[in-house]
Amino acid sequence: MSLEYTSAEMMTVTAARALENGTTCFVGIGLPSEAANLARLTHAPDVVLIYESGTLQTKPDVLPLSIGDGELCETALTTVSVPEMFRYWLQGGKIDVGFLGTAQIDRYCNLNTTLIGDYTAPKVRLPGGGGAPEIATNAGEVFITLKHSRRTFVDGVDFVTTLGFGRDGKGRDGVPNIGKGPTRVITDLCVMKPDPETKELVVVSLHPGVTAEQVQEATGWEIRFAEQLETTAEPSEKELEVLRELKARTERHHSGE
Amino acid sequence: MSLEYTSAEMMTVTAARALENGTTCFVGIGLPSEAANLARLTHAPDVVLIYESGTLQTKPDVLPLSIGDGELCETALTTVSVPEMFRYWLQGGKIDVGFLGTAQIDRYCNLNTTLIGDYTAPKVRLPGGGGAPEIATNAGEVFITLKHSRRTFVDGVDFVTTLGFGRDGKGRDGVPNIGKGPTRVITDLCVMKPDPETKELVVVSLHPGVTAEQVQEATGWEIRFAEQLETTAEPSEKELEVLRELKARTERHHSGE
Amino acid sequence: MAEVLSLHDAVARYVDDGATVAMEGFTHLIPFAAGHEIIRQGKRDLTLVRMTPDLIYDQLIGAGCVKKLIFSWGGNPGVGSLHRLRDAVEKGWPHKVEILEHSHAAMACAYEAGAAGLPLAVLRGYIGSDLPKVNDQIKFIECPFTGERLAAVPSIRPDVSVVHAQKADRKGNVLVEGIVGVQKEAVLAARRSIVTVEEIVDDLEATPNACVIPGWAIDAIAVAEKGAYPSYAHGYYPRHNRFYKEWDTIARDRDSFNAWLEENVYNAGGAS
Amino acid sequence: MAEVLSLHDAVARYVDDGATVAMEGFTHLIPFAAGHEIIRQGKRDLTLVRMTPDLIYDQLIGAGCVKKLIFSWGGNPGVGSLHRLRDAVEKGWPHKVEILEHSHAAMACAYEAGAAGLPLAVLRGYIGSDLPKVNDQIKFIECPFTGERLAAVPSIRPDVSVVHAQKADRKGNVLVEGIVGVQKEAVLAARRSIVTVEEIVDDLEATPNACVIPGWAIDAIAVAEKGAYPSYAHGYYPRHNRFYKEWDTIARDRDSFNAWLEENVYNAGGAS
Repeated sequence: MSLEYTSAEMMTVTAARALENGTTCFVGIGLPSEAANLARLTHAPDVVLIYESGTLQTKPDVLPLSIGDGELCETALTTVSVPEMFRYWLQGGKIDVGFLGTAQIDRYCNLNTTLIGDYTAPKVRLPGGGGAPEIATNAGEVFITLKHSRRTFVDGVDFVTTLGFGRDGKGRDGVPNIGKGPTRVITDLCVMKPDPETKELVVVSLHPGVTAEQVQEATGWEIRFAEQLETTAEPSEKELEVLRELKARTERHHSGE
Repeated sequence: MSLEYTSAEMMTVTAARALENGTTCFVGIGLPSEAANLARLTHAPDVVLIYESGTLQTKPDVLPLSIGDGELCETALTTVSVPEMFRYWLQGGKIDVGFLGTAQIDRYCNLNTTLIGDYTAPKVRLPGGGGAPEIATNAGEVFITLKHSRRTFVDGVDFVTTLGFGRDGKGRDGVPNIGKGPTRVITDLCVMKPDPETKELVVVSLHPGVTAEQVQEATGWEIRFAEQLETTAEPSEKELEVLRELKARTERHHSGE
Repeated sequence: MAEVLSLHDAVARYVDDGATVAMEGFTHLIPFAAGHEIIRQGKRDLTLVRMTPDLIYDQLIGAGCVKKLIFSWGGNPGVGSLHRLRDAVEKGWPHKVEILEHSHAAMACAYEAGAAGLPLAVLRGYIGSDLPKVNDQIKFIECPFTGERLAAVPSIRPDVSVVHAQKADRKGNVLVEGIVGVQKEAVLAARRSIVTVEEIVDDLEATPNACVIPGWAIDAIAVAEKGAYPSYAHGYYPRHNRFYKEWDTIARDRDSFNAWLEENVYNAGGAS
Repeated sequence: MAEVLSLHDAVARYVDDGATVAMEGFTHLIPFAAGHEIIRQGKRDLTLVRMTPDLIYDQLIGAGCVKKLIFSWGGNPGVGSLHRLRDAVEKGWPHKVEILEHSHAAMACAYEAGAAGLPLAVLRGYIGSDLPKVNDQIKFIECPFTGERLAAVPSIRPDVSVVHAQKADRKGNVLVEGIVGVQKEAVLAARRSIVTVEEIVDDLEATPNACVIPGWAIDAIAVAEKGAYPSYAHGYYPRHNRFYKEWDTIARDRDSFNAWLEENVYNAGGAS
């Protein structure tokens, strides 16, 4: 039996599965938020979702449009100030997983959300770092999820907003009190993990129906593939149902006043 | 008409009068707390009393025995954490007057609440600094109240727990972001102020019936007197009545469970 | 001691041309009414500070009030770019805006340090990021106990901070509830502060540890009903998410932005 | 994730001989029941951390549990001295206790820094005080932006923190209300934590910004009814001020202290 699903759904479901039950997760807005809430509504009911707006252990019924929608506060265990969030909860070492999106990523998982082009005369000005620079270094580990394309997977980011493993893969070596960094990248085509030694991203799993050529085509550098290349498990009926309901609820909610 | 009152009452009333209405006052426990609350219940209804336990703008009906009695929280505008109290409210420059007691004081208003004797082998171990070291430097100015005796007014404190003007009177010179320091000392005998130049304490006012000789007798160094030596105004009937009622209420309250 | 003023008078008295102004509210309680009043009064050369510039700063930038922006995330949350900010940074319209860019952690700590009266904030931050290369206010210090290298940024001490809150009592004490962001820190860190509120009440009905800012720590209180709209006020009205999406179209084009501004700000009178 | 244990088991599991232990509660919610359990279990060589040692540490010191005390104000509030502390410091009974002394501001900042995962706290403190002469952990740094000299102290990172709170829910989330002191910071700064509570309830009924410590940030919850007595629990029972005064007499004399300890701690069973 094969279900019908989109590559975006495949990505979200795969990202959601990465989150274990009971984990404390500092959630970025957008794709990470969608995946983290899907996890909470399926296999990980006790995952603790934390948003940088100060909402601790929140259980939104619809996906927030902003990082500080009222929904997040109303369903949270408690809401703390933003300085406290970054100081006690993130820097204080209480976060297992930071879940991030990005505009650009390179082979060493460095993230750029600052700009395309030159800093003083940008071609495209992006929103900036937000919480990411410290989420990436203070969380125990980091998951990244984004759509796969040559625009996003680039051979050297224009700007290192957020450290993956540095331009040479050694950016975390010898740095005290720093998290493990990115441990997996989930796209609409595949799952990648950093090589344990070099920290260069390696494709470890292709989504059903995706070929290695497609991944290479969508990647701005010559990407490596694991010797034991797996096929990502398909979304289950339950996962798709919950995800679609979540997105439908969200759509209805945000198109109202 | 002359009222009957004790020298302790004279001290408290005089200390209370020093506090202007609308002032924000960081209150030490004991004599300062008694004086500050008397001020609030008489001429200064809008004085803002702040205790280091985190209680902001509190209006206790009875005097607290400790710095964190329930009474303080129940009558406060709000109660913040102790780190916030010291960081935002005291160090943040929101306090006009720090009101302190002490075990020892010297001619330059340096305070000792640490010990009598030598630090490594103390004759008497006192409670220590508590909030005083930073109250004295971060508040706009400092009032000090204590009983006058050769045991308390000493020629050189055994330990500078809390800066007045340093051992040479120049301890605040050139220090950035520091308050004016002690501006008056109120005892059961007199009122003293630091000389504007040398910062040495000068008796500016004797309480009714007290002689200069008595003050000298109770002071461990050759104390200076102002040329225009005044006589402190007597307590009013109202002040005595309010003070006595406050102390009676307090006594009844604390002797219960 | 907080004085109750009209929003017009509060802005006229405390927001000077050339001032450093922090208007805070972390996606919640964003002081839009006050921002519009600043636009109406034609304030110029402001240095604006805000973690998440949001639509309010997009409007101030597009209206030509802003010389410099200090921020850590400048987007339309969940929607996309702030087109007026981008137009100013990329194309210099209506004029060039200088930017100084931080991370959220650093700005949150810098507000906290400002409220705490310190000149600097210390954090474990900016490791491996290029941001210190383009922001010369980010420095590093060595911990005297462990030798660890930590980031240091100057504390934020605005000339004036403007925040919105649910309610004030008649003595000017203010209750902020829900996502409290960095509002309290912004007020305490500033030389002057304006708090707009939904209403003035007899009793705040605050719990013992509620986020209450005492009236004596605030300069001006101004009533601005729906003053955070299209952002929201917990307990009063929800976020107008649809407007946030519509803003993308309005702000994308200079003419449609100007038309919107004309109709919704300049000709909207405002609290007087 | 918080596990609900008996007080006996919580102390037995998490408080080791030789550990650095912070028992906090700023005059309110002082964890007396847990302190007595530590005495009953005969823990030794503890380094105790607490801003205001109070009667609880007087008892632990007199009972011989303590090697070192880190504190900022060691008295019986409003009454006088802590006689057991003085006897240990001045006369070495039951044995010498080493002391390390701070100001309140420094300790409060050091807990805050501990909770924030930093190795140091920076404050405008200790100016002109002799305390830095007798405490070699107080250092001074120069602000890289202003050149101002500021005090630095190591953050507090206890092996275990023990605090008392009003209530926990069945997932181990804890509500602290009233004078919240440095309890939350103490818990978050520690490697392990024990929270004793008056009761376990179905719903904390906490307001949006209440001081709630999530269960996953706590190791053990133990029910200890009247666990803060003779200190108090806001909303449950008042401070027993008379006992604080009586303690002055009890603790002044070694024999009367021992007799009190025998009757009220060793033979009092305790929660099992």
